[in-house]
Amino acid sequence: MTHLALMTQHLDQIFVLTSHWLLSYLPIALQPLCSAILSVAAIIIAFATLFALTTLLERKGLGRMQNRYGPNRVGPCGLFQPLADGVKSLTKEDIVPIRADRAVHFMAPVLLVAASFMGYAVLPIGRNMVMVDMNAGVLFFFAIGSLMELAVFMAGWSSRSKYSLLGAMRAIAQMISYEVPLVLASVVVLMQAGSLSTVAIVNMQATYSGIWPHWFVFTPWGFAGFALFMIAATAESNRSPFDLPEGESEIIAGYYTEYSGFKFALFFLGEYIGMFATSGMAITLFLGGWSAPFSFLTWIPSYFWFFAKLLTIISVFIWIRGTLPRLRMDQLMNLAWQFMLPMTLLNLLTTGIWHFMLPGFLRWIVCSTMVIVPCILLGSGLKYKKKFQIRTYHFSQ
Amino acid sequence: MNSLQSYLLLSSLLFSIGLAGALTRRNAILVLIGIELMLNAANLNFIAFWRYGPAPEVLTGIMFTIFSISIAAAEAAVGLSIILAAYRHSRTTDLDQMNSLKG
Amino acid sequence: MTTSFMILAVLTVAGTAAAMGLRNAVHCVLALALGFAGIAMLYLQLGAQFVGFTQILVYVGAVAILAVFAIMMTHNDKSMALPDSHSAWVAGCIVAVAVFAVLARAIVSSSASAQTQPPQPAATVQQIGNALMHRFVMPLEIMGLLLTAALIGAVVIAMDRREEMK
Amino acid sequence: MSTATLAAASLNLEPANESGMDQLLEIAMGPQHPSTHGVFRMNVVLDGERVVRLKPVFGYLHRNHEKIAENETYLGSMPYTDRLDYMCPLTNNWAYALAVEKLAGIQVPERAEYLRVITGELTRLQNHTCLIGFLMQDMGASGTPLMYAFRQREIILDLFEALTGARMMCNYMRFGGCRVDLPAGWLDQAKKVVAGFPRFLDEYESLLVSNEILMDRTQDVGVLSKELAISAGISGPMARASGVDYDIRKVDHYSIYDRFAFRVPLGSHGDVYDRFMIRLLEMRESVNILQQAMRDIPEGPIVDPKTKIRGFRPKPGEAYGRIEGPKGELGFYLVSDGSPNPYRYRVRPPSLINLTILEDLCLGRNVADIVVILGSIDIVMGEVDR
Amino acid sequence: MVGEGILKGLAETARNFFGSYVSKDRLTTVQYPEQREPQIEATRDFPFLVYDGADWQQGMRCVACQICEKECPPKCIFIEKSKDKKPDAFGKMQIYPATFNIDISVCMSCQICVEVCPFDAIKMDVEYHQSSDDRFGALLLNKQRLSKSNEYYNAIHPTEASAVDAQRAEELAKLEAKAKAAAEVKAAAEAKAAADANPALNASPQQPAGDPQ
Repeated sequence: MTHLALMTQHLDQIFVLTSHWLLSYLPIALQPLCSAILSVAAIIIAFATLFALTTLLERKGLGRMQNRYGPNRVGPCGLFQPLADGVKSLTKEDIVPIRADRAVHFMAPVLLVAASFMGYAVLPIGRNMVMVDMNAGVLFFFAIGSLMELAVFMAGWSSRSKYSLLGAMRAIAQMISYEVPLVLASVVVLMQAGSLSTVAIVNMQATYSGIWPHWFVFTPWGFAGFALFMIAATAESNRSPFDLPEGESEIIAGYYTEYSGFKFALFFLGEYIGMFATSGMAITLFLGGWSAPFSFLTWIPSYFWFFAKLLTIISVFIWIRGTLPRLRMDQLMNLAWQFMLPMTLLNLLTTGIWHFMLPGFLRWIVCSTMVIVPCILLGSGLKYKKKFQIRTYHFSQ
Repeated sequence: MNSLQSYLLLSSLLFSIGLAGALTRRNAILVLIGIELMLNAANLNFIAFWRYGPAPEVLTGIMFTIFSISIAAAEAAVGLSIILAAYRHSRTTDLDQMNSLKG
Repeated sequence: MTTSFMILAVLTVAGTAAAMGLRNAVHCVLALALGFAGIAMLYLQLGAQFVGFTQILVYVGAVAILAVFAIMMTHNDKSMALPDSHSAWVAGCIVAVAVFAVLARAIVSSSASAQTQPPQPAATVQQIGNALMHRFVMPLEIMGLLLTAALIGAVVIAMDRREEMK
Repeated sequence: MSTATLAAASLNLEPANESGMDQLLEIAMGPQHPSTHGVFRMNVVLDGERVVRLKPVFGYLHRNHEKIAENETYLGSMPYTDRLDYMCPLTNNWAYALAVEKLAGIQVPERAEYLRVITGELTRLQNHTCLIGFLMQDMGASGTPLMYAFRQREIILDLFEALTGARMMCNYMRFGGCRVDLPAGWLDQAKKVVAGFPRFLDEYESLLVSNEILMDRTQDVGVLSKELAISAGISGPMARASGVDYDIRKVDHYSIYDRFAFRVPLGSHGDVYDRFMIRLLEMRESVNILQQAMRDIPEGPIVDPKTKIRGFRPKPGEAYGRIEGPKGELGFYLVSDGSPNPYRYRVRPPSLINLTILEDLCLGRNVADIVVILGSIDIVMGEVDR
Repeated sequence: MVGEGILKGLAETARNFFGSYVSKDRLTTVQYPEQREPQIEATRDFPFLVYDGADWQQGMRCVACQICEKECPPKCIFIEKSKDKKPDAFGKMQIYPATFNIDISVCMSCQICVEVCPFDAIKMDVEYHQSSDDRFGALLLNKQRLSKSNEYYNAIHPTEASAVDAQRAEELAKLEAKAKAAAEVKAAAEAKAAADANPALNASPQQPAGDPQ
């Protein structure tokens, strides 16, 4: 039994142990540097692979939703399709518009990818598997996220194309507007956890009463926070139905209209990596990070749970993308300022009340009411204000 | 190890650059940016003094910087909106051309 | 002076100097973002993690973007094609250099500034939070008020008058 | 001077310092643009994202259809009509055949009329499903509704292929009837398709109709008033969405539409949502007509034996034949001088006429609304440019 | 309730997603080169020339009447008449096309040529693999490439072809009967001539069934 426990523990820590083992061959002075390089390489490889898999998954999933097969020609079940896409984008001609600001045009995709990868520094992917346990980890994450806006602006502005500029303006307006609810939605967790460190937040959730974990999503404010966070995250990562910055039927491809070849692929990569990072943050904050959903499943390695949760969230993203039409700019802004912001603020209040009420049934009822009732009221209020409804039609004769 | 001196020198250099920008640029936005830069230089000073000061555990320098950053953000927002309002009136952000008090 | 400090210092100075010197206003703001990021990293080097990240969040994420927006909105042929020589250009530079000379002289001659780094003080987010909520609660509240006022003020000032009249 | 100021100057808009900080941006949406439904260009002048002026530019697909037809025998232009509105070839065939039959005074046998109604209504079904799919595509629904529409359309196109030999370029109608009779088993197959269609419509409706985003995007967008619709000569589902009770099937009593019980849905707002809903409801009515027609179809000849294929020369005169096409009133005007070629051949394309009010619908709206409004007009460039 | 419609839509796509693994109706894609849709009998794409028997030159039904050339709306058929004559399926001496070209890059598959042909000589093919990198050579089909046997025609359009065959057989039978009658008449005449010892001119066979128009 103890043998088995040891084995599962080793399996859980396999990457940590391997890294230690590798580093033990190096001189002490080089160890911190090599450790950092190793972690960065591991993260880049893991998430770049996930990116490749996700593009395939997305295309296949969308295909199935639309009654098609999706890519199934390159390799078994189309598994090598991302590889083929990569080769294609690498061999394509790199076109830079003649009036473009070449330096900025070149730097934009690089900055986007760099910024989107930097967020992973604070994401605990498994037990003891975090690059830097920063004291202000969550703040770091959001600070890095704001760099992406700059990259988007650089791309849109430097292309000297009207569509690019329109797309960049849309993107920045959208990202700034949704950063507010995104941060405010995550503040509730910080209030409850009393820490900005991602590791501390996950550790707090990785405890169990009975078989149930103490994930923050299983509280009224946590659930509301999670829902709001995910909506804001969808908007932050420019995913459908908030994909206005690259709404192809309106403004071609938005801020990366004038990109081609590998730079285009970099934008694609950066966007997906950013989406994974935001989803990873949602998992860390609300879904217990790497912790298992039931106490009897803790023997499964922690990183498995992290990626399982990540893939689940990605699938939901794909599902939503396959279903919903795009919002319009003013509707997007209205949603951010008239629904998301009041709801997040209210959620803050709810969390405070939850914190100061005694544990028990009453706390649940009060807090749930505080979240659900305003949500419904606000929703129907908006609906009423907009006056949209399902109409009935009459027939002549 | 770095000395306090090096940080202070850097900060004074940044302050001078900001000052030079604020004095020479004609675009109102860039002047505002120069002023922001001067504020940043001051912030760097605060942090450096906090770090090398006698009582870092009191966090006064950090607090000062945090408040100063918030004020700078507010300043930037109001300043830029004033520039926008002025631009709408006079169709320029060139400070040399905004020479009339007539509103 | 360590190499990392040198690198950061050069980065910051280069960024800010470019921000003040380049002709294209958008380039200026992009260079400025670089300078702000450099300053943020200097904060990190000094052990002020929270302030460093706040610096990035506020200056790179908000102020730079705001400035860029303002430039885009005021973008027209007149203001973009500013002549780079200015009547007071030389004078401004001379004043700035003079200020730097005075400051540098003061810093170098001061005995207080020569001290080397004491051991790393702890400035965790928790401590900052406690300080904000206890000792600095009054300034914090005032700051909140100020930010609200600035928000409303900015909206009111920037609002299009034509929209108002409708 | 920048393009924006040039545009402002050329359009004689309000002077720059009055328009505040907003600058005008002129963009050419199309001819290479993902959502212009073919090679169509809209020169849009934008104030921010608001449309200040919109100028449709077309003619990229012009191929001289009318002049070609005047140098072609009457039968020879029949395959060309397939290519007008390539989404619905059979109704084009029908309108042209109707015009020639009027010109030459040809009677159409009973069974052929039924065949025409069946194929025509099937065409309407596939046109409307696709249109709604395209509309959703323009709204950014990543193709899902479009794929469902195409899945359904494919079944109908298979029916067309089994009957006429081609999926899209059917060339099926002949003066005085139809070219071939139904192949064995076709009617059963068609009955099955039509019986399955309401289920598809239910699915489609549950995917779309009550979707809040869709309602928000389409309701009160691109409102076409009843007066404007009438004075601009708008026809088809677009006019009916604005509340104009005008369905040529009911007005002209052409063919055998009098024998079928069907209703004409009317909208009250005239916005994009109404246009979309009217088409959905029309499909249900078409299913009704189809079921009745397939039940009642008699045996008999399919073509008037008196009409000749070769050497067809109608007496001098003129005729205008029109039908209720899926997109609106589709009419052909023919003048004969007794020769084998028409002296004058003119098409009244619903797409073109419905397109004329594009600017009125788009002014003051967003870029995002333009594509939705254009999508809801339902144009096919083959017909607009001819 | 806000969000209801969105949830309904999500349920719909989920149903389609899982349905595509179960139901054939929901996954209608045909994996083209490996799978093919069954050939629909009425399908048509480009015209071809039918010949009877084994030799395409000998059995060519086309008599170069040029009706199709005249009636073709996009004018994609080019015919040159032959100088000499050859016997057709009914044994009658006919001219034949010395050149018969169809430019299928112009052809719009309207099948008007088929409708107007009085000799059932031109029919619609179903061969759609016509792509080529030679734009001018490969898409201009000459007489040889256009010629396909009657068996092929029977294979691709069985219903239509058997009707045509029946009609032709009927005509042939009629013709044979006529020829027989003529032969009898001729024999009688010859007998008479022999009796009269008078040389008779060789009577030409009757015009075959003729233009159906």
